[in-house]
Amino acid sequence: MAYDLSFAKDVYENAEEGHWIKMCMQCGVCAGSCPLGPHWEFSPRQLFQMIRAGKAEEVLKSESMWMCVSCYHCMVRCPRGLPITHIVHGLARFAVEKKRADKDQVTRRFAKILWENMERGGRIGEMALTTKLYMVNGIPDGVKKGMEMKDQAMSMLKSGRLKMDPLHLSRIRGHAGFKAMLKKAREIEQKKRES
Amino acid sequence: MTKTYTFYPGCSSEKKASAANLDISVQSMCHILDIRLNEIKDWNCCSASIGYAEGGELPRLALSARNLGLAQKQSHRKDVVATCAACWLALRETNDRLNEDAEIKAEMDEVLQAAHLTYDGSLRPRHLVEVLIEDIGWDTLKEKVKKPLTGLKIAGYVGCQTNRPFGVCGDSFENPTYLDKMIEICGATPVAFDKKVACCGGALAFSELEKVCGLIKDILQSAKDSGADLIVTPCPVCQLNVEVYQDKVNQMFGTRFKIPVVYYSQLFVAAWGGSWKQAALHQQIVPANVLKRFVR
Amino acid sequence: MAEDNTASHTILVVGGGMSGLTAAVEAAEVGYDVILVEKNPYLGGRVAQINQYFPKLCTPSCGLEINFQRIRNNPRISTYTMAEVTHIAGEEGNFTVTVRQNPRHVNEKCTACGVCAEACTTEIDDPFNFDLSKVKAIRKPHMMAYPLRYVMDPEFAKSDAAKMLAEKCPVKAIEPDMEAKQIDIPVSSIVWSTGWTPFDASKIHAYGFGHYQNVSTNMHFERIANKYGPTGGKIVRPSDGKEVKNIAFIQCAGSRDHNYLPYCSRVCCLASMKQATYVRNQYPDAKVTIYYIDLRAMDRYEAFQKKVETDENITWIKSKPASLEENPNTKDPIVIGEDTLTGERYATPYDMVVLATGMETNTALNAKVPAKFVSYDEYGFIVNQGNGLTASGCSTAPLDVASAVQSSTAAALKAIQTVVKG
Amino acid sequence: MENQKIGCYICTGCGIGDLLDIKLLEDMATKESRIPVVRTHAFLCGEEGLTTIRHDMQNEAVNTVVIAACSPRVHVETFRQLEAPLLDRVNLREQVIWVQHLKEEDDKDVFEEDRQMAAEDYLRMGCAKVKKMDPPEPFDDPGLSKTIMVVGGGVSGLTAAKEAADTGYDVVLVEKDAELGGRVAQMLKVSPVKPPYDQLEQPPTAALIAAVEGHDKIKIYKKATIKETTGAPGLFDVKIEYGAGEYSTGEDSTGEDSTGEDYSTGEDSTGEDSTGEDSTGEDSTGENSERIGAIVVATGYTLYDETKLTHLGHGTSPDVITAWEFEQMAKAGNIVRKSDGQPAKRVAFSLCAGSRDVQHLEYCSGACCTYSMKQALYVTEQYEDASTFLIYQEIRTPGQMEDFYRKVQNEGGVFIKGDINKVASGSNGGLTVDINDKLLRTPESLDVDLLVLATGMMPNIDTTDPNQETDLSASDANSVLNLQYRQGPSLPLLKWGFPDSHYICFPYETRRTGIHAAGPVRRPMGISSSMTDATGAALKAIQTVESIGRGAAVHPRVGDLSYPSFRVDGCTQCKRCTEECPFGAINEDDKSNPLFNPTRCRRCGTCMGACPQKIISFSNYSVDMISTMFKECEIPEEDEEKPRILIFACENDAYPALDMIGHNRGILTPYIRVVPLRCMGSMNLVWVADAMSAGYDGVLLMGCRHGDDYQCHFVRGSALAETRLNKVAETLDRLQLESERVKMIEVNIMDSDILPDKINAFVDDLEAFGPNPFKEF
Repeated sequence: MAYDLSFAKDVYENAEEGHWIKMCMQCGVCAGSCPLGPHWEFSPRQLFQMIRAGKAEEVLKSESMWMCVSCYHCMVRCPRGLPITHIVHGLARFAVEKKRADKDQVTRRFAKILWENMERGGRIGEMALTTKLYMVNGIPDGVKKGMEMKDQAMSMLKSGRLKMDPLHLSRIRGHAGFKAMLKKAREIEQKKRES
Repeated sequence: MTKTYTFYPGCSSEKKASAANLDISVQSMCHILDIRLNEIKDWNCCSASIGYAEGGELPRLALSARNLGLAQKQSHRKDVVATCAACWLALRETNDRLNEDAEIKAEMDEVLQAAHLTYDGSLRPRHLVEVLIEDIGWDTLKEKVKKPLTGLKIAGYVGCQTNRPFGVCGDSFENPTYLDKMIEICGATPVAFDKKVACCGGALAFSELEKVCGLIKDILQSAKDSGADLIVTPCPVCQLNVEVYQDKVNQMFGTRFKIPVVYYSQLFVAAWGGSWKQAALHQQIVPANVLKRFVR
Repeated sequence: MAEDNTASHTILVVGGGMSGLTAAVEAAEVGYDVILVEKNPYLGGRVAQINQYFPKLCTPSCGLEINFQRIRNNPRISTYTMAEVTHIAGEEGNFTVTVRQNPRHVNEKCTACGVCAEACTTEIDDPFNFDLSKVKAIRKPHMMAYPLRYVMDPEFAKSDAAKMLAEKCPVKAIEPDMEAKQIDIPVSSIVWSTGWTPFDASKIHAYGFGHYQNVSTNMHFERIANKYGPTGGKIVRPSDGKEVKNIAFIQCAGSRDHNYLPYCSRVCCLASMKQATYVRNQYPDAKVTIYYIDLRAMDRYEAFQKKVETDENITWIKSKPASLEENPNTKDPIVIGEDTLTGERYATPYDMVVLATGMETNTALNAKVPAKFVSYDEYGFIVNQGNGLTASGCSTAPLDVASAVQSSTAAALKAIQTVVKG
Repeated sequence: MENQKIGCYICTGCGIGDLLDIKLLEDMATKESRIPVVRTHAFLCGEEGLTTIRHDMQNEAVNTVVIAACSPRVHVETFRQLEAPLLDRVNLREQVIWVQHLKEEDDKDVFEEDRQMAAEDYLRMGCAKVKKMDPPEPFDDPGLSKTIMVVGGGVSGLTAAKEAADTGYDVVLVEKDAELGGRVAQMLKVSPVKPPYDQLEQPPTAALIAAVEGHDKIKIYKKATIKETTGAPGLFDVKIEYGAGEYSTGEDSTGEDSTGEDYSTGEDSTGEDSTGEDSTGEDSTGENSERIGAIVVATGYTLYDETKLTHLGHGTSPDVITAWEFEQMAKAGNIVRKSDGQPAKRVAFSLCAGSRDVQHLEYCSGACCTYSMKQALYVTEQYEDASTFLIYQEIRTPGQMEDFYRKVQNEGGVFIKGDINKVASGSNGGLTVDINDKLLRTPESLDVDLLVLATGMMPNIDTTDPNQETDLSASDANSVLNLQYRQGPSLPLLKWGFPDSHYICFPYETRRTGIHAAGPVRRPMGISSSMTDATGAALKAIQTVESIGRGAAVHPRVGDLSYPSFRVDGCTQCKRCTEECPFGAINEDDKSNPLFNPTRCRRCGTCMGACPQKIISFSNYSVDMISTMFKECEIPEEDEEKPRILIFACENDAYPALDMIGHNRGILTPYIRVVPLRCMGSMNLVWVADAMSAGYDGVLLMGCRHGDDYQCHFVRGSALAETRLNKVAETLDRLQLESERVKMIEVNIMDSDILPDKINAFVDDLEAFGPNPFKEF
């Protein structure tokens, strides 16, 4: 049934800043402001109206929210004050939580690798991050990609802006607490979702 | 008198990381201005603008909350200064959310407890540029100039996250003026630069390089059209994307860009009479040779 | 009405625009004494600057002339132009209002003969034309100005040239040394109708007004389209004087926007439709595009929308444009956004773009009433409390002319009731 | 005027003295026009100049003042101070010296002669004019009433009644129903009216009813109908037939004239909200007559007939209901499906139901968007798990109502821009609404419990349901006021049944003096707007009775004490005056003689212009006066090749436009002689014949725009002049003259830039015809 509001209500309550979605007046400023606008299948405004219309699958499986470059243009221009950037981030996360986001979506994959890289040591290891990113489709593909980017990597290395640290072994001192903290945060979120 | 601030450098400003040139030039700049930056001990990554997808809301906010908690524990100072746009944004956003949303605050108390930390929301995350403008003042920044960069045409590229959603010193989101003013102070000429606040693609350079190169190309083209010898920016992501991918852009679009991209801090150090190394200009990938005639 | 020596029976009307004029003449024509205070050197306010009213496409001067006749012929109305209320003391039925009479540098002897303006060689930006043209430093405020008396620019008044001009006046009407005066006026009740100011479009940085030469505002456009305006009524663009054959109007420039004015300014949709007719009547081949969120041609004005919609050269795009850019070579403004009815992104160049800026009430800007007499909403509009001071017109809400007249006629009765109560 | 002594004062300031031969003007006034006191002054509008005139008024018994100086639009206030019994102005500045400038190709002597001739002619006309004037004597009648009658006891009428009474006026309130309060009293709540504009409020009617019913200045007739309204403002006699209602104040005069008829058995005036109450109880009905000064018509609105909205599913299912039905449902606290009584938690609202639709109501009703939003909140208030959908074309929440829009969104209201394609009963007992969703760009199917049609407002211009009546002229038979006017019993209407006239600048003006419409009958509007509107209408009614009390005209010739008199013995019963008066001021007796009602009159002179027998005159404005004026002018001989064109200019628009040519130092041909008229409607064809006979080569009429978007301040004046002019060809034929010698043009007040060319074009046309052959005679 169209305009079944159960999906909308789920989003309002459980996606980050999701409750703002009901305030959209469909003016189109967000879409017009987006640097990658033409690459979005559905603009933020469209996503919001689709959420209201109950189009859960189309929204969650959409690649659209993964196009966000976090430039915040839409957010500062939105005449209704919607924190659109955060809402779009929230929708991406929501799609992950609902297990609808495509695991192979490039940005989603990157986000996962980055998070893991970060969580492992508390800070980003840039070389490990890049390497992992290249290797995600297997080593041959990774080598190919790496070759394509070797000029960039070499110049970074040469200028002293890339550390030879492919294994990313360093840890922050309070790493245990750091891990415990993230675990706790995830627990609380999980609990909230279940309630 | 020395001004001291708690400092959150962020991952890219680590030694031999991608914005090492930012960090070195910032340190040189602060030295000249008698600013002391006390790095938060054992800080962690903020997960930048891509942490949302895997981390989710609370874990992501927890990253910055931990940094704030550490800062509060380690110092009585209220100001926490960041040099990276994403770091600053994450700190400020987290701080605002904790202050505005009682539910998140309560949850965060519980979360931080797991790391044996507390945070009461009372710190003030600031961008270093704000410190320069508000605490040091334009007059002092100008007084320091020893080698005015006369004749140099510079595109002031403010980018996104230094500018939005919070903005520096209340400056416009669409047409901020502080960077042009900095260029002017250094004796150079700011050019009319259409892409002043355009996006470089940010973190999506890692996942959507082709799309992002399109954005970078527009930025470079606009700088070139405006006659700029040099691009200056406050943001490590902007600097990285626009500088490092120039070859890629040239390859993709058949262009022949070779425009140096430096940080405002590098510019200041150069104009204030600092050395090539102090300004970390040796760490450029597109060499900033146009600055050579001004810097020893 | 019975005379009473202890208290004034006078009604003070603050603001001589359409609202204040209406309140003043309506109250006076019932038989009450009215003092009308206006800050400009002429009456008529904003509507005096408007080229045509929607939906009749008739000139505001037509109705203003009738109202001026009503004032000229009515001994009960005293008018102070170039005057502002600086203080209100007392209470309902017994106010003392302090009025600052700013110097006009031309006294009431002026016959509007024009000798001074002819002799004057100094020109200033013409505020009546929003500084889009020059005018003599001593001048008739505008062609249809009432009262018909010249005014001298206060800066110019300090010059030697001003003193020379004073000598030239055959009736000794020019007084460069004229100073501001304070006048205390006892009144029984007050009508506050200080009107509105066009929202400052330069605050909307994404639209580049003040930055891009060919981006104008709706109020500026009223002057541009006016035969006696800066371009003699020829609709040409500022950068190069080129005829405007392809123009866009952007609605809600500042209005319905939490960054600027969260409320809807009510008249801008109709004003843009009207301005579209200015362009279309002047250039039969011109194209017009109107970008809007919702078209708000309220009640009977809907017929005007329907009429304008029949023009095939007018395109309507439901979209709030995200930003404007400028082609550096042609100086064409480029409107960027998403058409919400097709989902398509556009970046369309025009000869000229007009921003439909909204109304900011002057009670939020420079005509604040002390809070003990009124309350305000969050936008600075007055919420009437019924204590002898009644706000009307755009001091209460963004209103069209007819609604402002309605509001001000009502306010006149509330003011009279205070006098009647004694 | 008896004992008239004229003083003529020629100002030599502003260049008049430098450019004109003042001595010649003085001589002309003294010798030719025989003005006993003729003086010049260099600065007549200055204190000294005024003193000169005052001195003559005191010592020389001057009682008629002719000021030959600047335009009559200038220094009005200055010369008003003289308080001269008669005063007139001769416009030597704006229309002579400021519009005649020596050009290179001109012969200086000829130029100066022409200019001097123009000045002399204007002075001649001024002197001739005042001789034909008498000071007006204001109309008075011992029976004048200042009582205000308010028709309609809804929120508008209640407000008008209360506000007028609070200002100290007696009020008679007439309500057709047994209860006051109208529709608003039957509402559960009303939309926000105060900051922060997000809270529904109690209807204002309860407090208003209490105030009105307890007011010692208000007399209330309920279940009442107006049988007849005779007379005129200040002197209306209104026969009110009332049902089972008592009036709250005043001595009891009920019962005596009881006709025994019960109003409620008659036709309900709106058809919509008949209470159906049986009122044949012990209350007696009766008829009363009230002397009324002015009337506020606040008869409200009728909702558009929902049965015509089958395209929106009306009739498909009992669950497609009107907003009004929904209001009653909500008021009863029971929002359910009408079909099966199940809770209605999913409710869709169809905005603009039948509005903004050429097939139905063309206009927007202005208030339905906020009204539907309010109703959406009813659903949310009753059910925690409510879903509300507002299907719209444009959301119209002007001003601070934008806050309310946000409020409703925040409460979960879903706004869908789209068209309803089909409504069908759903499988589960509800409705399926097929929508063309314009923002999703897909057809969508919406399952709801109720579909609420927000139907628009139609003005209650008469006592029948406007839905049943398509021919507005037929409404006369069912008039609310039953005016005993020769032009019919109802208010003339502008468009779509709204009875106003100048709805931008002067929205309260109607074409019946002293009768003002308020609330949705005047313009579709919401509640708070109606209350403001009613307050304004109360003021206008009060203003009418006060003006009439002074014998003065109301808008637009405010304060004018003159009014026409009719020399009935010359009347040929042609009925033109009674038909043409834009304000219906003139009735007819049974022999078709005009019966003039001074207090209905706006003093435009349209009757005077209409009358072929010249029997209608004002003391200070008459056919004879104008004829005499232009006949005074010197018409040059044919061989002088100096044509003369007579211009009749509307004094409100064309005349100021001509003045502006002077202010801008434009150029006008010296061959024109301008005579201002109160309104083109007062233009009498006799003048055209007279002008031709007098040797004028052409006559140009400058009137206001007429037609749908007319600008004539007397509504019909310029249109009537145009009609009359069509007949002039006949007159001219009789004189064997080209009918093109007389022409009417539309001039608006800002036309000073194009007016010289228009005049010159006319002069050129005339040249082609050659001089008027009548010059010979």
